[in-house]
Amino acid sequence: MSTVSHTGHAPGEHHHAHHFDSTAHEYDAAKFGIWTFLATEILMFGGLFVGYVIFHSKFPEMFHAGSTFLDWKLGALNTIVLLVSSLTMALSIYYARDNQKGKTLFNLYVTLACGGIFMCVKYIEYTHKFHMGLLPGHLFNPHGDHAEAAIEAAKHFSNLGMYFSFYFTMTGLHGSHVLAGMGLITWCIIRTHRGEFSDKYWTPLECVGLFWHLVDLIWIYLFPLLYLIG
Amino acid sequence: MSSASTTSVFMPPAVTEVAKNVDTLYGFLLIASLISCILVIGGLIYFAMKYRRQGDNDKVPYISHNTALEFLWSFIPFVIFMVAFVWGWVVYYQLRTFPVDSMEVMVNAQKWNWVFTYKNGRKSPALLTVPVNQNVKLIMTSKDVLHSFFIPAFRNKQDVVPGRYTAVWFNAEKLGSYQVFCAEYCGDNHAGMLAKIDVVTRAEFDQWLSTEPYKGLAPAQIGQKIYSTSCIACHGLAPGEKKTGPTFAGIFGKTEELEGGGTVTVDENYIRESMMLPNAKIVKGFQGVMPTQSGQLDDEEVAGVIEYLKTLK
Amino acid sequence: MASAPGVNYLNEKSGIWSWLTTLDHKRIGILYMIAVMTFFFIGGVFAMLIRYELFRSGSQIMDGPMYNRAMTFHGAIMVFMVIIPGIPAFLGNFIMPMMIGAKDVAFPRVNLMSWYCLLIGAAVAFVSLIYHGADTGWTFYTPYSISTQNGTIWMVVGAFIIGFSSILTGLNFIVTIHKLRAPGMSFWRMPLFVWALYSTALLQVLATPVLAITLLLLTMERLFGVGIFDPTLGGDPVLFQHFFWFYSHPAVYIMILPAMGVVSELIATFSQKTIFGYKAIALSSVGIAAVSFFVWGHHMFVSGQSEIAGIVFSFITMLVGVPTAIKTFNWTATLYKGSIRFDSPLLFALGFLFLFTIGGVTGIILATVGVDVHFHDTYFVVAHFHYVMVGGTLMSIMGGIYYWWPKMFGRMVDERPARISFVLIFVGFNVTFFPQFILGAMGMPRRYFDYLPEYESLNKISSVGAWTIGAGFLVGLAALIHAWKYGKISGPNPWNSKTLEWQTPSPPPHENFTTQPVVTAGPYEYR
Amino acid sequence: MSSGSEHHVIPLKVYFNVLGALLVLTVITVAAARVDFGQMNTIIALGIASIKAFLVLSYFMHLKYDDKTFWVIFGTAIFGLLVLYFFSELDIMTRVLEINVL
Ligand code: HEA
Ligand code: HEA
Ligand code: HEC
Ligand code: CUA
Ligand SMILES: [Cu+2]
Repeated sequence: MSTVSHTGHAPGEHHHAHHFDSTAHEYDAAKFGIWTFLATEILMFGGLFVGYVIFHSKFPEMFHAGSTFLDWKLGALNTIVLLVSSLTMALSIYYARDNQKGKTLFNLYVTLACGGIFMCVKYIEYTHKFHMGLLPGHLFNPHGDHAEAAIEAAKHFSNLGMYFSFYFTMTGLHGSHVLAGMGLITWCIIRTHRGEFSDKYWTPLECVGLFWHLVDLIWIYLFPLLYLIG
Repeated sequence: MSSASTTSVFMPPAVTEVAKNVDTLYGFLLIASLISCILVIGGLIYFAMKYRRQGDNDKVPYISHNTALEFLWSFIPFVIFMVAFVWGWVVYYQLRTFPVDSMEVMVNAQKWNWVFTYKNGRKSPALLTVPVNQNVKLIMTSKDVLHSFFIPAFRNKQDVVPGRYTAVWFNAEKLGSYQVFCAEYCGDNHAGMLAKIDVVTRAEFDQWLSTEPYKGLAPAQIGQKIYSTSCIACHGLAPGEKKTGPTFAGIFGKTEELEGGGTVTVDENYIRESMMLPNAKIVKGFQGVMPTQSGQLDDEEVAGVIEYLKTLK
Repeated sequence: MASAPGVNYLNEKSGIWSWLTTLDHKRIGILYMIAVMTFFFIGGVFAMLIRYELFRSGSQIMDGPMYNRAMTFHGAIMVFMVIIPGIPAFLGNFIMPMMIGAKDVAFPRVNLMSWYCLLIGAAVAFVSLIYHGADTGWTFYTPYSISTQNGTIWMVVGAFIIGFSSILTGLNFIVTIHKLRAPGMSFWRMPLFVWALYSTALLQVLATPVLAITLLLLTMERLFGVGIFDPTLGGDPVLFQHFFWFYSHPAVYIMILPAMGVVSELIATFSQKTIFGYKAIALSSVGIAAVSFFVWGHHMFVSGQSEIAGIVFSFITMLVGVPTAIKTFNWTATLYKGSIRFDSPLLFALGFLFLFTIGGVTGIILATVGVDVHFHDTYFVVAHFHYVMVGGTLMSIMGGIYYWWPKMFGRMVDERPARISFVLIFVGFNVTFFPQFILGAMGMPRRYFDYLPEYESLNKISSVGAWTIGAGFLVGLAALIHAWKYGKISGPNPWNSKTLEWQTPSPPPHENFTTQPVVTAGPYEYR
Repeated sequence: MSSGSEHHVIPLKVYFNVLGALLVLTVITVAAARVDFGQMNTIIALGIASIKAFLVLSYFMHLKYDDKTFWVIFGTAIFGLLVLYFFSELDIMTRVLEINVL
């Protein structure tokens, strides 16, 4: 395989970078890279999970009390939304590899929309908490009409704010990843419109897909930890 | 191995039994290190000299590896490391196992001074007086940030953590005055957060413990004493002197501009508030880093400080 | 595909813009060199200020707050901006793809992006100077870093961004080494520098994300008071130290492993002899990397960590010494019956061995928990880590620069100034830092801008030494600049080395090799 | 060095089945949280989450059909976290003098 001879490219065919032997070689490297990147993401989020577990074991009742102020229905809704979006993301790659541009686009748009719904629900949850003063750490200051329960709980658990610290940092970091993912999907949509993906070349789609699934994967853990068991 | 009372390794004189054990272990480590260094560095210099290039056509042997040798020079260091580890463990165990019959003293650390409180309520800033040959246990906590209680002569050190208690113990065998450092970085005057441990005879100690620290002192003199241990790090006495905090020169009665607008006239209440709730009002041009004195100073002492500040014109 | 003769990566395109947008790993390597050297000189100036202040007991030119800022900037610059990117991102970037016979790294754009991350991160860190500077020490311990009201947050965010630079470099290298080796270049035929970079990359990828989240939490802590590390809210300041050292201990091996790789190359080339125990050295790099994840608690023996944890960490730390011992002895054995040529790169390699061994054995002294209780946070620790970081890593960077300079610019460095520079640095270094071991044993704590008079004489010696080092580096810099313009033309392989990067013209063409190399033998086949 | 491997195509049906399974598991985990199993609550919730994660990894991220190295990469990251957790908790659980101010 020592010499590399690529003369001319069929229209629409991807031109791989000069330091790779072939498009397949480039695809392999890209996947290796993206998986390594996912590992770093896991470790980064993982730091928060480790902190969560440590303090959960230190103050179990406090965490439980905190979790009662989250609406598990909204959490479950978001879980479903993300799971569906994961499916459509996978489908878009399936269709891209089947050279069905229309279906690819449809699935990508659905994925993007799911991301949008997820962020809207998060927005509703966040503003609700802001209104009640359910803020992280030092800012924690429950007040207002609907916050009696929170005020009551805060009397029992002087550091209830810590629960919301975890809630906001974990969901906040996750939310920023959803936003980043939505940006990447938009980029994929543009490139699909341009007809750049085919059964010969779909590397960016594959990588963005993996990233999106990881974001889903993290939510799969966040949901029970924050909303259900607390 | 080296003898127990090694002052030759540049350590300060060892004053406790454990300190001597630390020194012995250190002596062992030094010798092991020295031998390894001589082997590596000596070998290196010897080979480098002996086999320097003669010409471009030097013949070199092709030695890829030698399993027996490689095993040896992994295994021997391993054994030394294990000896060091176990020995270190034993010494650490001695350093951290608290005798039950200890005399307990509370230690409060804050930027940038140490306050020692005895069981009878006697408080002593920056000076810990203990009887010789007595087990002493210090139970320590911090008001603000991390500090670390370090007595080189006892070879002992422990961080002082806000929000919880940590402890050290010692049994000093020699009379004398020993230096205490703060060894965990704690800000501007970390280097000045010093204290002394005076090891005295039992009789002297009993006498010291029972004397009223402020006996026969006027309030302003009490205040001065407190100033010179607790406040001097941040507050100067020269007019216009700017340390971490504002100067005390002419402080009483003057009008102070505050951070975020507004002014305040310095009176008794303001001084008291500045000491108990330092962040309630922040003087313009400074930051709210002053540690609270509540719990550190009692009413008599606060009154003394106020009187003392009045005397500073 | 091959470039015309005489056209190389330096002259194929010109203009500053062609450099700032380049995707060529060699050019990015040079960009890193410029950045790292600049940061090194800034960090060095802070070191000189520190040593000036410590020349006498009492306050000289700085008061406490000033000194603490100088000390923090010195530590943070040297660690985050100099020696972590130093070898991998600079020498590694330039040399590694050539060593494995590749045309570039796997992701050239990511490579360039990581350089920009370093610059942006550094810029953000320097912004802190406007906001009263950062004064936490490079370790950012809570709760001090939460309560001190100044530019700390900028420094933290800067370090966060630089962290991504390091992650991206590591990621790039892992994929490159896995996927882009030339035909015939099996893992067991890779030069040891590549092995070292591979182990380093693993650490960069696995440890740095935890630093990122730690610094992010610290930023949250400052902005919103989230309280996870804040005792007043039930948080745990000691947990911060766990998180921090989970990264920062592996980070010290990020600093030393590539340095060891460079030394392996230098020793083999300059004794014109095959390396002794190739597999042992290669695997011990990976071994050190793996074990380094389990030892971080040795920085916390007196932090309020539990006694049991301390003992466990002490035990595992001892194990790290074994693979390091293997390397040290193998290098020494390689010299045996060699044909040793005393050019300046070898001098630095021998300097490395000399100083690193001292640094390493004092590391073992610190790892012995009963003794560390006395030594923790004294100048003994300062001396230890300068022996490994300056005596180890920096010596090896210098050696690497002199060794590969002909490859980078096609010109030789003049031997005389290079040797003078080595002697000044080597002697100055020992004069500076050996007294600090003694100061530490006597009990002088670190991060003190002022000290008791009894420590004065040794501190004076130390300061004089520091200025000698400074002079040494100035001479070295002059020699390099001179060589860049006026050095003797070197030819492709001036040192008669066997590794692949020397089997192509100097400076190399854009594609690295005129024909795709095919590897048929190991890297050190000197016979 | 390119592997030139055939990239497996997962049939559409499998994708839909996986989504179905994931949704069912979501319902189960919510239902399980309504019932109080005491200590087991956390374990059940995390157990179900892990099954879901496994499904996503195996099928959506097609680890099942891909290079096994990716499992290694993924596993290493998880292992790193366990190390961080284990030693930090080891310290916190074995502190004797701990007296919390709260
Ligand atoms: C390049 C960076 C580097 C390297 C390689 C090392 C290597 C080692 N370090 Fe060091 N260390 C630092 C950088 C580094 N360190 C820094 C920056 C700090 C301070 C951070 C701060 O607080 O600011 C620090 C602090 C530090 C401490 C904490 C001290 C304290 O704060 O109380 C400890 C304690 O265990 C330690 C141990 C070790 C050990 C056991 C090794 C081992 O890897 C060394 C192994 C090598 C050898 C042992 C030599 C070769 C072997 C032989 C010749 C065989 C024979 C030897 C014997 C029989 C002894 N280091
Ligand atoms: C790679 C890392 C690295 C490097 C290379 C250095 C290099 C040097 N360091 Fe550094 N140091 C650290 C990493 C490093 N240090 C760290 C991590 C800390 C801990 C910080 C903390 O506690 O948070 C520290 C702390 C530290 C201290 C302790 C401060 C304290 O605890 O209070 C001291 C004191 O002597 C010191 C001195 C020096 C000296 C003299 C050099 C010299 O080797 C520097 C030589 C280089 C130059 C001089 C630059 C080149 C020449 C010029 C710019 C020309 C000008 C020359 C003259 C004016 C003579 N360092
Ligand atoms: C850590 C440093 C520090 C220490 C120690 C310290 N202070 Fe302060 N102090 C400050 C700072 C900074 C200010 C200004 C900001 C503010 O008003 O809180 C201040 C302000 C004050 C003021 C108001 C001054 C004015 O001009 O209005 C008084 C009174 C005062 N301190 C008294 C004391 C006393 C008494 C002690 C010792 C028992 C003491 N301080 C110890 C840092 C310190
Ligand atoms: Cu208190 Cu340093
Ligand atoms: Cu370490």
